[in-house]
Amino acid sequence: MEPQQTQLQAENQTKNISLPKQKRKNPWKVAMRKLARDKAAMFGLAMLFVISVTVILAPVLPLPDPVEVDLANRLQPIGTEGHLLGTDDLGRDLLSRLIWGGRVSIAVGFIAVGIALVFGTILGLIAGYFQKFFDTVIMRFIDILMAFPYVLLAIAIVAALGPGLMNTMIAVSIVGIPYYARIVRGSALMFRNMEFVVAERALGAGHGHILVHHIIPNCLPPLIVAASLDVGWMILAAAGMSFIGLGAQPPMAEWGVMLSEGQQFIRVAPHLSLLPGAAIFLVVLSLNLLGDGLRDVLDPKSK
Amino acid sequence: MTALLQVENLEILFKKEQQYVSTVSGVHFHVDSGEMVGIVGESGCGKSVTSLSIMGLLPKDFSKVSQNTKIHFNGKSLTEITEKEYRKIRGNDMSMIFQDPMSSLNPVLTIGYQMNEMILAHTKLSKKEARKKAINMLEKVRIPRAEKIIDEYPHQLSGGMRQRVMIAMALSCNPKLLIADEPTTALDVTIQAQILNLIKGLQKEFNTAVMLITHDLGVVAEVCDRVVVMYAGKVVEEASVDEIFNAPKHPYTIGLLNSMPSLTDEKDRLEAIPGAVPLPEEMPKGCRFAPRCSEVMDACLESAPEKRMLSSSHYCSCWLYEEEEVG
Amino acid sequence: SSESTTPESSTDDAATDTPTGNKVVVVGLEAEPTSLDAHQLSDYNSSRAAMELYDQLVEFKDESTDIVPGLAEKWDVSDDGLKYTFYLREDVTFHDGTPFNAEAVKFSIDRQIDSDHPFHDTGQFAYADYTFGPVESVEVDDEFTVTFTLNEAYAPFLSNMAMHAASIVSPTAVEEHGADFTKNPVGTGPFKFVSWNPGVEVVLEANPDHFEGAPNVDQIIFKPITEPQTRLAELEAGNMDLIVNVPPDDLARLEADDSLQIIEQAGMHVWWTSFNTQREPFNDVKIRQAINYAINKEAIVDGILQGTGEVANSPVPPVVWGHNPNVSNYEYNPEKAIELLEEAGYPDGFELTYWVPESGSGMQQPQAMAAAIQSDLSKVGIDVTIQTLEWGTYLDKVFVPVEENDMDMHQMSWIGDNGDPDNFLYALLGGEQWPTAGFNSSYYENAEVDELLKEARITKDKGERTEMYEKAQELIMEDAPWVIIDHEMQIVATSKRLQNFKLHPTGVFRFSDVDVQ
Amino acid sequence: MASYIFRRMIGLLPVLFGVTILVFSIMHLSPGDPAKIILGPKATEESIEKLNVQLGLDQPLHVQYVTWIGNVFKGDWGRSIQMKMEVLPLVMERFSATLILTVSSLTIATVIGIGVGIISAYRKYSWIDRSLMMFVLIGFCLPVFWLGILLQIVFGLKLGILPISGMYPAGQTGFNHLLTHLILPSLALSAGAGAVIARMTRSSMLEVFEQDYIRTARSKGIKERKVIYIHALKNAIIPVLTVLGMQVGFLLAGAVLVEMVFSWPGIGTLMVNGILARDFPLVQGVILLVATTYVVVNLLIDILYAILDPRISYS
Amino acid sequence: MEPILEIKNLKKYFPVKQGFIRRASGQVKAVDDVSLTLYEGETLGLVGESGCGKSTFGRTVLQLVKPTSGEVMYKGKDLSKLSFKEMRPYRREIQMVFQDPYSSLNSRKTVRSILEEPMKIHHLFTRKEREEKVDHIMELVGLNRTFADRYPHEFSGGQRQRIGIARALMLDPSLIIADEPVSALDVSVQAQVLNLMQDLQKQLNLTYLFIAHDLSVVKHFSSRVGVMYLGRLVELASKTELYKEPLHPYTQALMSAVPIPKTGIKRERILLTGDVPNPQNPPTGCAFHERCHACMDICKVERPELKEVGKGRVVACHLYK
Ligand SMILES: Nc1ncnc2c1ncn2[C@@H]1O[C@H](COP(=O)(O)OP(=O)(O)OP(=O)(O)O)[C@@H](O)[C@H]1O
Ligand SMILES: Nc1ncnc2c1ncn2[C@@H]1O[C@H](COP(=O)(O)OP(=O)(O)OP(=O)(O)O)[C@@H](O)[C@H]1O
Ligand SMILES: [Mg+2]
Ligand SMILES: [Mg+2]
Repeated sequence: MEPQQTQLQAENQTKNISLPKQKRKNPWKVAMRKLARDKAAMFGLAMLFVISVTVILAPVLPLPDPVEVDLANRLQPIGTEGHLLGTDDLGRDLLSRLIWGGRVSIAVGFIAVGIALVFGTILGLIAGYFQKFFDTVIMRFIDILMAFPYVLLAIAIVAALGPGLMNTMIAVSIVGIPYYARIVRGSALMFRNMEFVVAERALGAGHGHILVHHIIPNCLPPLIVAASLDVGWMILAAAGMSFIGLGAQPPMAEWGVMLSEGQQFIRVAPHLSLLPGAAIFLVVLSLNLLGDGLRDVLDPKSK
Repeated sequence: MTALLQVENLEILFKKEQQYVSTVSGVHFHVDSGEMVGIVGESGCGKSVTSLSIMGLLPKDFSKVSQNTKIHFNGKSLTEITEKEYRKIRGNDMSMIFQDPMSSLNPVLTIGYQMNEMILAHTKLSKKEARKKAINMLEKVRIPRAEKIIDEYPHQLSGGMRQRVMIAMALSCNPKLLIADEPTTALDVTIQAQILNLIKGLQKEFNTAVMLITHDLGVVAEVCDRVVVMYAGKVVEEASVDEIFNAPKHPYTIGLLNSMPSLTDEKDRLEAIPGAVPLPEEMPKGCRFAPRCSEVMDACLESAPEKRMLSSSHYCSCWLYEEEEVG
Repeated sequence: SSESTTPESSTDDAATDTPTGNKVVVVGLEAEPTSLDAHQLSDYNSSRAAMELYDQLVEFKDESTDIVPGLAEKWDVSDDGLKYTFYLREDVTFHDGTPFNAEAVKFSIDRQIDSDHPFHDTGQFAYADYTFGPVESVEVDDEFTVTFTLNEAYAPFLSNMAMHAASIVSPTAVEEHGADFTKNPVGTGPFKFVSWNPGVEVVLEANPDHFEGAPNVDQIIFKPITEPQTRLAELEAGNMDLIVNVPPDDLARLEADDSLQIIEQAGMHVWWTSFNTQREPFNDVKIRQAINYAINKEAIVDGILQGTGEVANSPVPPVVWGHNPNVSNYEYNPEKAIELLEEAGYPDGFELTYWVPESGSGMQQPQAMAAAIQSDLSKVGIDVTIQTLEWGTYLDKVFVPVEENDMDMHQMSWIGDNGDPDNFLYALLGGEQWPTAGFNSSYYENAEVDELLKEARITKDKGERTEMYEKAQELIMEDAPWVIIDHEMQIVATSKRLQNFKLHPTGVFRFSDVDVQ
Repeated sequence: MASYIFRRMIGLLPVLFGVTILVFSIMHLSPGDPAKIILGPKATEESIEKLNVQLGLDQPLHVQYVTWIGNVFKGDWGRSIQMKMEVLPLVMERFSATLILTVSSLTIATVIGIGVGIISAYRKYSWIDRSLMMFVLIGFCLPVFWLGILLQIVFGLKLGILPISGMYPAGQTGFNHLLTHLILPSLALSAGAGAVIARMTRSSMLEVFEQDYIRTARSKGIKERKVIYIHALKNAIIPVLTVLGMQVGFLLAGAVLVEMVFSWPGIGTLMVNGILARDFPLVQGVILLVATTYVVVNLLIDILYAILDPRISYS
Repeated sequence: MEPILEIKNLKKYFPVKQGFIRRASGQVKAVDDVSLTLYEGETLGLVGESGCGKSTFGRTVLQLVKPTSGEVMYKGKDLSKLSFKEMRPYRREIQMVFQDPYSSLNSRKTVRSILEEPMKIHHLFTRKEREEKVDHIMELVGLNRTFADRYPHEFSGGQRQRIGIARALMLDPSLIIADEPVSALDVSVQAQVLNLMQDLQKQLNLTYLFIAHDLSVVKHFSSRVGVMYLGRLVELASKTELYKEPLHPYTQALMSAVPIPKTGIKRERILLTGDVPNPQNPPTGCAFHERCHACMDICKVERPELKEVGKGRVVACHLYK
């Protein structure tokens, strides 16, 4: 026994020399540090931060009332005294509406994605992990949702529940569920057969434990990436609803509504639709940059 | 006579976090016409990147070969020719077989297509003739039903068959040099034996020089004429097969041989080399093997040893043999 | 463009240019017609495309709702007002060559009102009850004489006979096509049906044999273009001769364009916001008046509607006889509103929910107008929550029995059909007309008003009726069951090459006199 | 292969069946009464009731469903409540227009998307890549209805080189007219899908470029063009196909907005108006047709998949 | 020696789905009627070519895949009859070490949480005890305890495999099924890991079922060796006997194919022709007959049963009566 012990120790000591002297890192933190080096992603993050802070601070910013109608001063151009970005067809201050509208639109985007994410993940997990009967039933249901044209699905939902932000949000998030379910199912299918999951089962872990501690955390990265790209899509989809007339309730400012209503003034006052369009673009752009960055850093293959 | 392939002072750098880090450096070796040279070393020691640098296939966006490197092949300086000239050499004068036969063949193209395009690129044969030639080559590597297999897709073949396809393809333009990067690692021993046998036979038949990359010393002993042992991006020893196995000099080579379980001898306990290979960005200052070496001396930690010639065919880079260099 | 002047039958596949000199009018409608069967029309788009295919026994005069002879040369009304006898023209044939006669008239009416009629199930006759409600029977006296018997005296009946539901269709064609008569229409009108390519266009061509003479243009093509900006662009690009529903804010630009002209006509329309007068606190007339004072109607009309409407002073539009020009609407006076609110016991204002459709026939710009009203009311301390509903759902919610109604305030509009004041006052404000019996969705009830309106329905003399209606309007304005905002102007934009085009108060287009350069 | 297709087609039936139940329930359970909408605010109680009987809407829901689905199998898709025509011919006629638009948009989106994706992937991280990706992102962000109107004003009105709306000039037909009328709506519709395809192609190409077989191909000394277009693209296209399948769904749906903007006589406006008017038979018919198209297209894509990727066995 | 594990007629057939409406139409006999006994404290090596069913065998023993039929008697209890829940206590005693040191560790967990997980799953010990235990075992397998808060990707392959072994040791098992634990490692690291496993066996009195495809590794490591071919056990013997005189032609061929890192040895090579047959469609008779140099007529039709040819030595070949 003696010589073996020393041998072991000798190997241990050399281990210390050869092992890189790195600080302990959480893979998420490592990813975040890598992200910090990605200029485009940082730009996206910064822009998102600025936009978020601005819209969050809307109540304390010195802005005119976004719903105050002033028919005498309608359709003022950009740079008008007292209305930095001009006014809309009811004489409401555009800057103020853009900022207040951002609160709504960004919330719609994130919440809709959140709903889709949660339900899609649950469905996908059950289908992918438990397979068999669950898989068949859930995936059929997902197929049905996907085969149902999304605009029509959303219109129908909104028509049924009544127009309004809440329902638009529900509609677009239901539209998003199949995509998340598919992503998660794919990951769950893959991970359930990975050796580390088999190892867990060999250790006696139950399904719940494996799902919560192993499958879900590993499914997250592709989901986060998909979700970051989808927030923009959801805002746009909600805008599409507004175009058909099924979006948010006036006089609430919301970028989609502003864009689609402003579209009617495209000839006389193009800034009415250009500005909310640009705002949506900025958010989508920054989320895309961030999402692309996230994809790179969360991909284990990337360096 | 000059060697068919002469690699001098090869240094390969990889971009890591905006900086180039040298992963392989100061590598010298040569391959003569018709000989089979084994390159051995543990995973990550730079065998593959060395062969890729010879083929000119290193990923361009994040790796490069240093300016001082000289690679002469068949009278040409490969570091100086254009990409177009290189293309003419690749596949024609020198070709390569890769480790994993599944991922190295394009899954969506037929065997025939993948073989033909190479033959067509380098010869003046018509499509029909190229196909004939491909079938001929497949028969040479003893693939049954070659006429049929040629129209099949890689996934329809077993690992051993795929590797034989790779060999047939690599040899179809009668190259002067064949680089085989771990051609049998992914295969079962029984298949490995078939493939090695095949390579050896074909090498004799076509008088091709072969650079056989492997981490299995047993394979080297079976088929090679000469061996180059690499450790952490450096050549530590270079010798004929007999010398390596009967009179290994470098402590790393010795350690490697000792740590192998043997089919012929009975060992109670394996003599493992302690520790692990250092990462490229954390290479020790002196001899790269020093931290794991049982014979480590002060000099080893100070500076890297030079290449010493121990006999006409035996070179070693180790401070132990400082005095022994011959002529 | 030159293309639009060189059309050809749309069934012809070759895209070669056809002979020039054809006079073609291309009309940009807001939406696709849903039917070309006169009896099934229920919206402007369809009736604008379809009505030139048909004639009625009597017709509205150009630019007014006065009645003039049509397919009937003359008519008698019995003294009790229950029997209407029409003497028909004898020189009229349908487009399919079959003769027009009393049988065709009876067929056209019975098809709609008699559920045992063999062709009753060839369509949905939305206006049948409305138009022929009091009709007991239609009798063929001889080949060219037909008598309508009513079950009660109903003064506006003759006006109804000029409405689209009273159009005379070819019985042969209905028999032939059955339910598909809707896309194979045959009438006697100044234009004949050529083709209807759903979603693309409806093509009509001149009927040279029309009893009033052949029209000047050869073809009319109606194209549905949903997007106002697209419609506008098509007009400006010269691809269209006439477009409807011009966005108000683009009017100024169009007016400045030499090649275009704007044609306006006050319509039989009224837009209002309705209180639930049976509900707290709107059962208090002071509250209703206060809200009326608080809303700046001029600003809405000038600002949002850009003059595409005129501020209303009464529920009855000025183009309809019986309109009382002397009543006055509540002027914008927030101070007065606050005073009234205080008097009513709401010095700090209150909260209310305002129901708004997302869009809807005649609703103009419901959401923008709602936002303006909301903003106005907030200035007098009334906190308004807007609830938007999609039109279908909205209608479901508005027209319910009073006990099911939970709306404080909602928007509504009305487009008159027969040009009779009864069609506005009795239908919308009569105490017997509470939903679901009628359309009095403010549940307004005033015994005196009801007396006047009922009396006017059976009075034959137009002068007497006028007086009654004028009195009723005074009472109604005083009670303020509505906030009456405006009467929409019908506005179309046309290219200058289109000549003699005049809008009719009923909103239907007439192309008989139209010519193109 | 044939049995594979047959089996897949059988597999579609439950999906379509589910779609019919879904659309039927959504339509019938949502508030709003077709009779009231058709007859307008001026309708009386009796006439509404009469119409409901005439339309069969007084029956219990399950009876209505069974009747409807039974008739659908018999080829009788009912008569549109709003348009008063038979649903099947009406929807078929209009759907063919949508199909023309969708197919041409898909073609544009695919050609441009894949082209851009390849260039971007090949020149990854270069300024070309970055600007192309930015361009693609803008395409992704532009709402179709807004882009559509912009295109109309610029190309139709200001430059006057392309028709503004519709499928043909008033009163005419012909293939040449169709082509010119198709350009703007197709462009507007293809922007989003093209963007998605470009991004997908790029990332798929990047992944494929890392594969061993690309290195093998290069080691053979063949032309770089062949490496990209044959070895890389043929593999990279496979995941793009999946996206393509999904895009068909988005295009079919997005067509609604484009059709409204361009007065394209497709099912879009028919559909929206149908929903708003609670035109049950029409909406049910349209959705059934669209869903069928979607699943059939995806079946075709699966078959294409099997053709392109020999590893997929369809036994 | 006491038998710790007795496996009787173990079978695992995987259905192969194909055909109309995806009915199971064929099967892969991944493990086909394998019987063997493991004695306490010994190491039984199992070799065979890729796809011959070694891993499936190991997993079936552990009930990670349910056997099609057969018994797995662990200390007298038939594991194959137990439910997922009932199996849990046994999972403490039988552990597994996996082939791939990369995919068998969850890359999102620290070494400490990977090692604590088995105890948490079985609700053992207090927090502090768990930490102590982790430190202890890490030391045992030669990992510096300061590494405990790192993530798997920060370790080399050999170190990861040590983590895998440490995880298997956390619950003081008596039997470890090691599924090719060193195949993915370089020779020098392989030697380290093999030494470690050897030492642990002596210290902790472990029993190993050691799966490998490298004959020299098995020879070095095991006391008895079983050879599998296409789901079946074809030969089982003590190490010394087997390597001195392999009986089955397949074992002979396998052995002669192993390259030996020595020059000047002249060996009689038995070069097998052809590849491993498709397990979905194995040859009739003896599954090896198509590649066998000693193939007889009977081999093509009749499958040879396992026969005892010496004490504790069995072989399935018609050559031996
Ligand atoms: N694509 C790459 N990016 C970054 N570094 C690389 C890349 N390829 C190789 N390297 C570096 O080069 C070194 C040598 O790698 P190489 O693949 O040549 O090793 P090898 O000897 O072939 O090992 P193996 O036996 O595992 O194939 C590695 O340590 C690695 O760090
Ligand atoms: N879950 C499964 N479903 C279907 N077939 C399977 C499954 N797992 C394994 N097989 C099949 O069973 C056979 C034996 O596989 P197994 O993994 O046990 O082989 P192995 O001897 O461990 O091979 P290797 O050396 O490659 O690990 C193979 O043909 C394999 O394809
Ligand atoms: Mg390598
Ligand atoms: Mg295995």
